[in-house]
Amino acid sequence: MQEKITSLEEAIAPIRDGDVVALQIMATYAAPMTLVRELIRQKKKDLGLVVLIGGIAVDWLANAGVINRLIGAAVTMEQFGLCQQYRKAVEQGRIRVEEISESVLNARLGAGARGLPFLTTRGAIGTDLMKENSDNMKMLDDPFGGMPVMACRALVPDFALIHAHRADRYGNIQYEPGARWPDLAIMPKAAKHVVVTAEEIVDSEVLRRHPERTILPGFKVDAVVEVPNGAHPTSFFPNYGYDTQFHREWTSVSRNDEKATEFIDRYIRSPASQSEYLELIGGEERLEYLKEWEGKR
Amino acid sequence: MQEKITSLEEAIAPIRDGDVVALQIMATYAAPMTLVRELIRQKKKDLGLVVLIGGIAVDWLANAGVINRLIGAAVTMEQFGLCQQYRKAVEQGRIRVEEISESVLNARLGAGARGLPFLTTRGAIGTDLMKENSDNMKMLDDPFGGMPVMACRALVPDFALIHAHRADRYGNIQYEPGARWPDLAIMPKAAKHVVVTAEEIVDSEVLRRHPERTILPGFKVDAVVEVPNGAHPTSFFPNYGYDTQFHREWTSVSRNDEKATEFIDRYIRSPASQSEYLELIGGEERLEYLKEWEGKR
Amino acid sequence: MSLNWENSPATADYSIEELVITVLAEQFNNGEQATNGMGSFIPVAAFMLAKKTHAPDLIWLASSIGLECRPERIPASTLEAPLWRDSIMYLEQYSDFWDLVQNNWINKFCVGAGQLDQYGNANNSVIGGSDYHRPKVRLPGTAGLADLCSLNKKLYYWNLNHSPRSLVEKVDFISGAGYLDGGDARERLGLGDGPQLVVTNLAVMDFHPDSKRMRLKSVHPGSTVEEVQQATGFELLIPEEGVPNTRVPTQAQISLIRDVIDPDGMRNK
Amino acid sequence: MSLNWENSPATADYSIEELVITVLAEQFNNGEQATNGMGSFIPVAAFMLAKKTHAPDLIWLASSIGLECRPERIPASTLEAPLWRDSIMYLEQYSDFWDLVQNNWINKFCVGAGQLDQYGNANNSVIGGSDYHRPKVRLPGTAGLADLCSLNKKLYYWNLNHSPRSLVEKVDFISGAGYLDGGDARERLGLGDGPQLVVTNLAVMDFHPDSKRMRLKSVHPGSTVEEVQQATGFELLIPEEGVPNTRVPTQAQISLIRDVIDPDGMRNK
Repeated sequence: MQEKITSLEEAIAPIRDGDVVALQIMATYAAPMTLVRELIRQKKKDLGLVVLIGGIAVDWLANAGVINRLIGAAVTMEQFGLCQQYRKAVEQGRIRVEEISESVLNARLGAGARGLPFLTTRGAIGTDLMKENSDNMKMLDDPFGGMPVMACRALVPDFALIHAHRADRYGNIQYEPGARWPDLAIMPKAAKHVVVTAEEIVDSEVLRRHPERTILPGFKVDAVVEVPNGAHPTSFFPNYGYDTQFHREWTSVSRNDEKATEFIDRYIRSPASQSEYLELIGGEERLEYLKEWEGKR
Repeated sequence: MQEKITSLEEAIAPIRDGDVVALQIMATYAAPMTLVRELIRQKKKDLGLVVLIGGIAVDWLANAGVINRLIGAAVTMEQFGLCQQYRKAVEQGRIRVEEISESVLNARLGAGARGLPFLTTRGAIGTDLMKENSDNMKMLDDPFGGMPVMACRALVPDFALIHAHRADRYGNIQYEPGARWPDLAIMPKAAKHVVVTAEEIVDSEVLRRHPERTILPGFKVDAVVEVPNGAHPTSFFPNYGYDTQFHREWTSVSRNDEKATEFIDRYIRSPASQSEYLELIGGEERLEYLKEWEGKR
Repeated sequence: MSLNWENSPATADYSIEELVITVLAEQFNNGEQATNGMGSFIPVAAFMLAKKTHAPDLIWLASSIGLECRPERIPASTLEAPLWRDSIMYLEQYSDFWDLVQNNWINKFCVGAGQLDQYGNANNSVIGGSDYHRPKVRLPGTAGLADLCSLNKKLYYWNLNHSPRSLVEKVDFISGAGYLDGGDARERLGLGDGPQLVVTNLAVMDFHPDSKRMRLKSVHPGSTVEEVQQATGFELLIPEEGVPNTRVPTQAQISLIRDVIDPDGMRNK
Repeated sequence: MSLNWENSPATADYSIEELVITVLAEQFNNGEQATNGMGSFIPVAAFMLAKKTHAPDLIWLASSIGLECRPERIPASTLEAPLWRDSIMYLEQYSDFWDLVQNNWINKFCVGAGQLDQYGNANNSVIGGSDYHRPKVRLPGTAGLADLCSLNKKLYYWNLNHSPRSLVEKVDFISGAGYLDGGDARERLGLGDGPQLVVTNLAVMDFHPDSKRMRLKSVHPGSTVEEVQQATGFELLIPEEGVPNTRVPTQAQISLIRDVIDPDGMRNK
């Protein structure tokens, strides 16, 4: 079998400026944050970012000038508030937003995943989203005489970036039972290339114990990197919760461009590795604390 | 919460002659066979049957005159051969077949489940299935200028019949990890009413231990009946395998109308209950044997 | 749970958030299926309160994931696993959730909006600016609001900042379809149900059955019809028969909210 | 597994089923993803043989469910759990499988058909009779064949009953699209790839690259070109340069089939 294990540098290197990159993330939930930092470290630019509900990652990418367009349903850090760097970039015209609703994004990525030119929804009908996205959303009559539907054009990202609980060296990817948001289910299937970080690389025999937990077959995955705590500061259940303190540290500076850039220099550009990053954010003690998330059973 | 537990008789009684009934079944795999027998016992007639891959159940329903049309992708008992009673009924014009392929059936039921007038596929294009089903399969241009697709009209069965590993009394339904064929995933969501047999009724707390194994919420289910071995003679992994001997007993008579009817009198019309049926097919000894299916781990 | 909520007396000791929660809670009943979005501490509190009082058999789907969950209390996020603790089912999102939602098996949605207009159209996208791509304020975005608004849901809005800026004559951008231009405009697009109620820090509004214009239903104790009208960016319909005061919470409701449902005070965040 | 299959000598001790299995096995290679349908003991044996000899890195999806499964031997059914034992992934059918198939991540399919015609169109639906609804013979039905035939797959057919009734000029019903009327008919509908090979008890056929008519590729030892033509319901293309004999199995292949892969002889059922 083809080996898929590589380094962070090599996993992200093939992404070219201008590419469309789909990112697993739901506000403060389960994002491949180490890959996001690597995008910044490698000074990618002019990327189009696809998110369902983008969080802190979008703010960082906006500050660092990595993205110039966003296709998604929302960008917010939920209880930590709006993404101010992103918001400012949009208001200043540095990021162009193609806002679509969740069912439209699901239909667009679903069509991309299935090799169909479009899929349909009855969501978002009557909204102004349709006017602003007429290239990708069109009303279509039912050939059987029923209600018209909205056709949503297939979206095929160049890359999807994913974080998972475990993988084997051939790129088979497993995810623990729990909430599975559509970004996880559909983005990697729609994308041409898939880059995965996993909390641990295990022997394939471990995966075979729970084949129903495997969410992507190795042949659909380009690169796998073992990155413990690779979703920090977002949550990654059941392993760890989101980092409240770290989110607050960001929001305390995120309205100020200079301070925001200092933050990114400190936490993203300076550490030479994931372990240096983890030391910076508080090391073993902090990581242990995050394992004891609220309501853990 | 509304209680959904009832008897076999009451669960099946609401099905009216002429209704469209979707049946979970894949050749010899996981069918709600006790419900199938109850359809025969209650002398339902003129039902339209929806199956992905129908097996012995279709043969029985054909012999008993319960169904007069079938919407499905195939009918076969795989290594036990063709369903001869069904085949004869079709050849004699007693059952009308609307044959569609798997991706078309998935699209039709998927549209029914989602409340959309149609869904699309690129499967089956160029086949004669399209000619024979032009009411439900139409080529549709891509409004974005890509390849045309086939629109498949929504199918909303009146009832779906399902067998599951466990349920609570409120109709929440669980299924163990393993193969999940599309009949299970999509038929009950598309149907107006859902009747479920379960190997066991458990306290809701048991379901809460593995919420990812719940496949249907109680509010989508009309009736639940506890029926241990309710899939016999089909397989129901990991609980038990299919009954080879019993399938062979059927195929040894199924080309002969009279003998086939005798078989159905003996095994379906005579036993007054599931436990009488289980005694007839060999009782505890036989059931224990079936638990030790080939390749069990 | 054993509080005698049914005969509990009204209390004057409540916050505006608590009043809004009790008004919303009354909208959700046994035998219904309702869900909330993210950043939804108020709706989550309302669902939890409803289940602990008049509607123990309300089916609450937490944040589109966790069916009949039982969080010990409202956690610090409404889009994270602690909320859907002890669920009886996780709805797989891509098919399970969107199937059940589109086919209207889940039929009530409680949500907030940056702007609402006189026909209940909602805006969570952009405010002001020269055009859509150069807005004055970029809001979070529609998320699932655009979908749920068009998918025949009964919609319950809350707004803790009743002002001419949040309740406007016409939203800058329709991210969620209300009654559009009013009358039968929504119906003509084949969209069922729609906005039912708007509960703010000052008042409760519903919509006129024919014109679909927003109508004052009750004013909270301490507010007047005139104050509410002044704080609203368009002319509210005022029923001729007069506008009653909003029913205030009972002692039992307040105790449940403060001691059981939300001891950490997430409703005030 | 440790058999020296690469240098194993040919053997005359083989059955027709075993020959068909070895010919099919050669079609599947490292780095490819292939699947089978139900009632598919011959394809399953071919995949298992390929993986144990020249193609250990062939990715075999058993019956559209079990990825990289490791059954100890061929079980009594190819549509039941014993086949997909030890899988590394169960493909959820409604989305995972059909997504990966439609988007051509799974690109080879080995299957049988009741009838095949000169352009590789397949019939598993109805034979003869007055019309489609009163057939002389009702076959099982298309199952997933209609889909996989139209979804840009490379198709490998087997047929253990080479006769004018199973290899016909024109199928009574197209349940799986081959090259339709030949030439560019398939391409014009936007359908990629298509039938590659037909392996029967008498011979191996492929398709002419331009006309798409079925062409004799090799005849099995003991058969002649004339016999094959007589057993075929239409005129086969015969290459001018002559038709070689089909390569016979090696001792190592036969040992693997008989002793390891299929000791229960499911291939003969």
